Amino acid sequence: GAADYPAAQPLAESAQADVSRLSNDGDVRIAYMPPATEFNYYIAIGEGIKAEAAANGVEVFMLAPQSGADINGQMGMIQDVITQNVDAIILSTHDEAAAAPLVARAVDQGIAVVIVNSDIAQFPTPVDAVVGYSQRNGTHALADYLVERVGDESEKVGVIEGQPGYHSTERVGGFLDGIEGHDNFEVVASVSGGWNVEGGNTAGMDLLQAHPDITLLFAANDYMIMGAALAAKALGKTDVMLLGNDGDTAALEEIAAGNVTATVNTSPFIMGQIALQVTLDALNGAFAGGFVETPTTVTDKDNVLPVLQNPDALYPKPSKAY
Amino acid sequence: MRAVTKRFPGVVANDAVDLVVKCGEIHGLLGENGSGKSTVIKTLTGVHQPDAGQILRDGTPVSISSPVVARELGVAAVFQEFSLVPSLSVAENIHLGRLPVKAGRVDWQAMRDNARAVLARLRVDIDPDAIVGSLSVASQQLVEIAKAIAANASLFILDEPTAALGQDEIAELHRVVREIKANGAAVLYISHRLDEVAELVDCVTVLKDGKVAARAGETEVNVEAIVGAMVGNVGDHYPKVVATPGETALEVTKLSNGGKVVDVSFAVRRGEVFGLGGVLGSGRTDIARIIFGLDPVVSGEILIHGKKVRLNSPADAIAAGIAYVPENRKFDGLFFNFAGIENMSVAAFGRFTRNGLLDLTAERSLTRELISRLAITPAAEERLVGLLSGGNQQKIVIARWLFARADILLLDEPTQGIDIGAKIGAYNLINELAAEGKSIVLISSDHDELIAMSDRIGIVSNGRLVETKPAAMTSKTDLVRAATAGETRQ
Amino acid sequence: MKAILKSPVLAPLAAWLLVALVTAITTPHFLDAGNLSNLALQVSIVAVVAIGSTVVIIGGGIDLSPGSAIALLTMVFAIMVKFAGIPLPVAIVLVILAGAGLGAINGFLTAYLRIPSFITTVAALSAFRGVAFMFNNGSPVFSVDPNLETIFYGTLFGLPLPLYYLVALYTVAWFAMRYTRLGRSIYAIGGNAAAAMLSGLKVKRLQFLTFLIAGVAAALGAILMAARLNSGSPNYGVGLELSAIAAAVIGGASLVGGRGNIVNTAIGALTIVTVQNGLNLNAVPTSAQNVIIGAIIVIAVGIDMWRVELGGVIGALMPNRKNK
Amino acid sequence: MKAILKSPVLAPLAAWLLVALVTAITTPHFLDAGNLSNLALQVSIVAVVAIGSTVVIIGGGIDLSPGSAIALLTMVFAIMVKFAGIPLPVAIVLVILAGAGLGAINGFLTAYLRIPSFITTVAALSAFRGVAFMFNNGSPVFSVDPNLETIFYGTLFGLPLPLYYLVALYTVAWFAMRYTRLGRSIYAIGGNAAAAMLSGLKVKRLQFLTFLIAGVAAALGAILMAARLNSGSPNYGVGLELSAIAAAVIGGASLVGGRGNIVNTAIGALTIVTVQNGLNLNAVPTSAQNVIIGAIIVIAVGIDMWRVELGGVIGALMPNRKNK
Ligand SMILES: Nc1ncnc2c1ncn2[C@@H]1O[C@H](COP(=O)(O)OP(=O)(O)OP(=O)(O)O)[C@@H](O)[C@H]1O
Ligand SMILES: Nc1ncnc2c1ncn2[C@@H]1O[C@H](COP(=O)(O)OP(=O)(O)OP(=O)(O)O)[C@@H](O)[C@H]1O
Ligand SMILES: [Mg+2]
Ligand SMILES: [Mg+2]
Repeated sequence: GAADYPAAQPLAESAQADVSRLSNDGDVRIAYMPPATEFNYYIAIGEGIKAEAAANGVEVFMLAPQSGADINGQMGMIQDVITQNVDAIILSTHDEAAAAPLVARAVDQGIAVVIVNSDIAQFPTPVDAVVGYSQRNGTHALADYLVERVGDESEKVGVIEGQPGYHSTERVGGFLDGIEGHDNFEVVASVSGGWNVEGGNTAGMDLLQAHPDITLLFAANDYMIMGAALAAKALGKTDVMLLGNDGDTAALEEIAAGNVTATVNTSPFIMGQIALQVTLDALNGAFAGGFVETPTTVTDKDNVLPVLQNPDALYPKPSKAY
Repeated sequence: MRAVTKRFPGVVANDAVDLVVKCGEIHGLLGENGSGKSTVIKTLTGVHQPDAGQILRDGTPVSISSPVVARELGVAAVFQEFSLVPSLSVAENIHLGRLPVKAGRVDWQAMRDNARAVLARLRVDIDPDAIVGSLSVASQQLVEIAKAIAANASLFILDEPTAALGQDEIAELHRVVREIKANGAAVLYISHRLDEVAELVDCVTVLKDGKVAARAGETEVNVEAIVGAMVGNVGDHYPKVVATPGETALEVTKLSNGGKVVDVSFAVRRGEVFGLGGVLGSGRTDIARIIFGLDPVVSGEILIHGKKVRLNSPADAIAAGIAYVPENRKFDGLFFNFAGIENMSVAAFGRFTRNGLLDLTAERSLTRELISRLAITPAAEERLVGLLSGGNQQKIVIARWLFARADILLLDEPTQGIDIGAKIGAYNLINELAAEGKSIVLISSDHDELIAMSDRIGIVSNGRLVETKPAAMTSKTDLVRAATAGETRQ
Repeated sequence: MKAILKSPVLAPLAAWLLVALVTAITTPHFLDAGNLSNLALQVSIVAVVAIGSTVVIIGGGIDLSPGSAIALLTMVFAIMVKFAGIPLPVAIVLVILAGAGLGAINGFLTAYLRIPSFITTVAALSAFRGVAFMFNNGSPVFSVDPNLETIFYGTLFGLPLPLYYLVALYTVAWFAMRYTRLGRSIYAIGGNAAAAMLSGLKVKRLQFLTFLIAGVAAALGAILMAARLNSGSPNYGVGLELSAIAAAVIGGASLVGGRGNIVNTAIGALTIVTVQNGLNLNAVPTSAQNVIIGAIIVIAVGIDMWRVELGGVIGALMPNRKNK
Repeated sequence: MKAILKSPVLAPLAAWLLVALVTAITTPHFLDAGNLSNLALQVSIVAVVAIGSTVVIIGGGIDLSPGSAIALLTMVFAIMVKFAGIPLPVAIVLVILAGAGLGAINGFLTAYLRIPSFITTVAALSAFRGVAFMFNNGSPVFSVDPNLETIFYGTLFGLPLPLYYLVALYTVAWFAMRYTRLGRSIYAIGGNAAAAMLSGLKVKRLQFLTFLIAGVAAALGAILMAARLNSGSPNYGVGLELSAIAAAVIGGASLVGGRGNIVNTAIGALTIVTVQNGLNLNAVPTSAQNVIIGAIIVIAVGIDMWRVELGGVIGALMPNRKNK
């Protein structure tokens, strides 16, 4: 393939579909089906997929409900897409179990199914490939970075969770695992910010108000920490450390501007490129199945510039040249 | 108005109607229910646009494209359906659409003062700050009239202004209408109380089936002539038939509701029509409400066929064989989402339930009987009741209780707003019911009707039953005098 | 022509046929047998819930809570089956009872405490989902039971099972609204509550019952949802109440109360789902779908509003024998 | 006592004081100056939007679209300022006009095409957000303009700017509803549209205007939202319409129309936000918050419903001169 990706790790045997049943009929049409359009992250993955598809001359289209909560809507869309006999579905869902019967049907019909933005090696029904980063490892690395950076300084931590679910649990869990055993960290409160900027802003304001001694805020995604950053600034708390997860372009720019401290850059655009490449390789018989782990890096002011200086691997594009 | 025609889906409500109303004249517009009177009014006030014909004012054609234009042309109207906003105060309602503004602000004080002045002209005591929705129907009617008077119009239209009023209020209204006439304005007056009309108006135009049946001047202004023009010869207006009374069906003793009603006692026998008379607000409706289980009995007893009953809801009352025809059929009587059939059957599903299911065929044939017996328009079978005339609507509400086979009927202003023909129909119905051995409590503010149609009359004053007399020995003055006496005693 | 425009059943049907026709023309796979049973599956949940919404609307209320009730009930269902080991049939009965209980809360507040139903059910919209998040630490319960899926995805004589449920439930509901005292009484209280009370109907109890029925309908929807997704989640059913109300209203139910028709609600639901299906098959982005669906709701209701007048215009040209 | 219970202004105020008291007792930092201005900031957006909701409700309608309108308008605003380089003051004026335009769509469909406002605005709820997603490929626009933040976070004499906006807007709105013909006419059409029409009011135009006002209020809310988050996003404002309606209703506005009071709406909004703030300060999980807020809406409306009767009971004990 054109885009390089790390070697695949095997999936559990019951989770691996027989890739050899696939073939490339020369007129490839791929559906990209994220759980929602409301999360820009999935748009960024989609842009990566689109860019790579254009480079390879294949057709892709995106179909997703607006709201991530609309699982039922996504299932309807999967049904509708299966009806159309596409060649492959690049799928991300908030509810693997719900999708399982439909995924099984798609696989039966000879449609390649690649799960993207997931690290679940044990998908309930066989799929062709899983592409994504380890949620838990990402935020664990962020905690490691933090432990190293603050040394023995005592830190009061406020946590802004997403809506309860796999992503919030894994990310917060990875972070808490990482600071565990370091007694200078104390988690004073944990509230929900509902994954969005608005919720992050309110949560940040209330947290900093109720616990004026907080020195560090960790949010389970970049949007929430950006909202919290505005709250911190408004309250004059310029020395609170602010940590997120995702590597959203806007968050990277905030890091460059010094408004946010660090994030786990999971490079969604690149993840999308890899997902498409894996899909094509599978159709062409050049991919034998498995989990492809995509790279993550803890990004702060010191290493953010090179990322922003490579706008081709970002979506959305940075708002100015760096 | 010249050759004005107005059509509604399936109906020609006004068919080439000519009408001339002169300044300084009180012009009666009469006709049966559904003959198109209100439609004429609505055309003159810009609510409806005529399909054909012309409206002229002082000889020049005008186009009344909206109520705003009508108002600018000096037309003010009391509509048959209240045009009041229940959530606003009396003063604001009187000035609705013409709020006084001073220095860019609504002038609340001027509004109050002005409202007080207008109400004083009608000699009624209503607080301008009261919320209209909390007033009695009669008071609301007076506010509606005050609203039109306040507009100082040159054409003053009243569409059944007296339907909810008592004798005293009607007298005050007549006085004010004559004042208006004396000031040179034209008045167009609609009412189904023909005695009252005959007393007030200078000339009448009679409509029939949307057409002019008699022009102004063609009919003498007296009740007989008007009735003749409206419906032909009808004979006796109050065809009372005295039935042989049987044993006592309903008896109330020392009934009180903890409020207005105090120590009311009376008994009604089978086959008897017991009238409840009194001035507006004397509490007749309240007495009926207690008997129908709507308001609590605080002290006293209700006996049905000699047995003491506790009625905690209308359902209990209906089960005991009592029926109540409310004074406000629009809000308390009719289901506008139903056609006539469903409106008639709603209080007695048991009559057409077979094996636990509604038998719609039986429902249809049972109600069809009532439709022909009460001479209700056959359209009632299919049409939503909202599209039927007022008289037909009233008959449907009465028919509901015949359908339910109630044997004690509380009729609260049952002939309100229905035409003379329908009234006579209702009276015949009352006679028939009495003859069948049913007991009837008749509440009416039309004293002629009350005296003529009752066997005995109880006079209510301030919530007390002050006197009971045979109807034949009761005079109109008795009704009013007893009421006033009751007041002084308080 | 006039009859068609005025008939309560045919107008929504015509609207749906129009939508289906447009979809069939623009979409190659629309008339595939597979897609048609797909359509039946997709419509099933909203159509079942919409029975409850219609009953409440006819009774003069509104219910904004079924989406949240479904979230809560799928959680309860999934936990009962997966963690408490309760057998599927028993769990189904218990979920229906739980749904009736949720409906009873709305009904009690609305009918007996006289709080407007918009308020009680908005509060319930918030509260039921809140409670759903309290179970299982807010996490969805996945892979409940393999037999569960059969309830939704199973077929009988080649047709999807949900189609049978729909036919059965709609027949019962249509029959009940037309041929029972309860149904007729619900029309009456929605048309004029004061008059209904004066006609001896137990208005409060009837209004309470409409919400109870809506709760049961939501529970049936929850069972289908849990079966479809083989899971329970506090995130399920977001916005479902609006689709269900839209189905009722497209079918001619009036939010003023007293008017509405169960069968038309099914057609209303089908219209919404057909549009979505057509747009999905054409890969129209959700953003545009939202705009189109908004427009269709408005047009469908508009047609219903203007129908009488259109009929009137035509009626004026062709005098009708019936009206004398 | 009776007077307090019967007074339309004092009941919501008492309810709020009760809520604030409970919060102050349970929460150490509630009465901090910092938290009080925090409260002012938090209430500002919903309170501004609620002015529009109240006007629409008084006029007999309902507006479910402001949350989506805000999403769309923050996008429009952010794109104008950041990408089109339109100066901030000009952009603000344009956003207000755009808001009026969105309101005009709702108003046109409701007033002139006579589609029930619940339907038009549910459709708009779906459509406006759909359109919002069409801009900038559905991606939020961040870091719009550093000056933008000042609009929201700036202070004057030590008090947050939004407090001044609120006082100014509420004063104007209160005055307009009480002392202008427009305001009184809106009460009239909401109380009885037919009567208003017969009294020469231009009912359609007035109803149209209520939605236009709501659109402008949504635009002002969008400006505050964009300033608060220095960004525009198609995801903003989800559920805001329900909070705004709840604020109006807690403040005594009746969904039947014709009743409501602008000042009480502010108190209603404050009550909701105070509860949320208190719960957040006590780190109560969102799930429980949803339940509590649901309960508070029901109780607040309940108090308003029962107020008259409570007053009546007390009145029966203490006979009042006015009742003769
Ligand atoms: N808005 C309307 N739509 C359809 N038909 C109507 C409408 N208004 C009136 N009609 C019909 O027009 C005819 C005349 O009605 P109108 O109200 O003018 O009668 P009316 O003489 O005022 O009767 P009443 O004495 O009962 O008040 C009736 O058949 C009525 O059903
Ligand atoms: N729907 C109602 N609910 C509660 N009370 C009512 C209702 N309708 C009437 N009332 C009560 O009835 C009384 C009004 O009686 P009303 O003035 O009607 O006496 P009346 O002698 O029957 O006079 P009318 O000639 O108007 O029938 C008031 O005290 C009012 O409180
Ligand atoms: Mg009339
Ligand atoms: Mg009375």
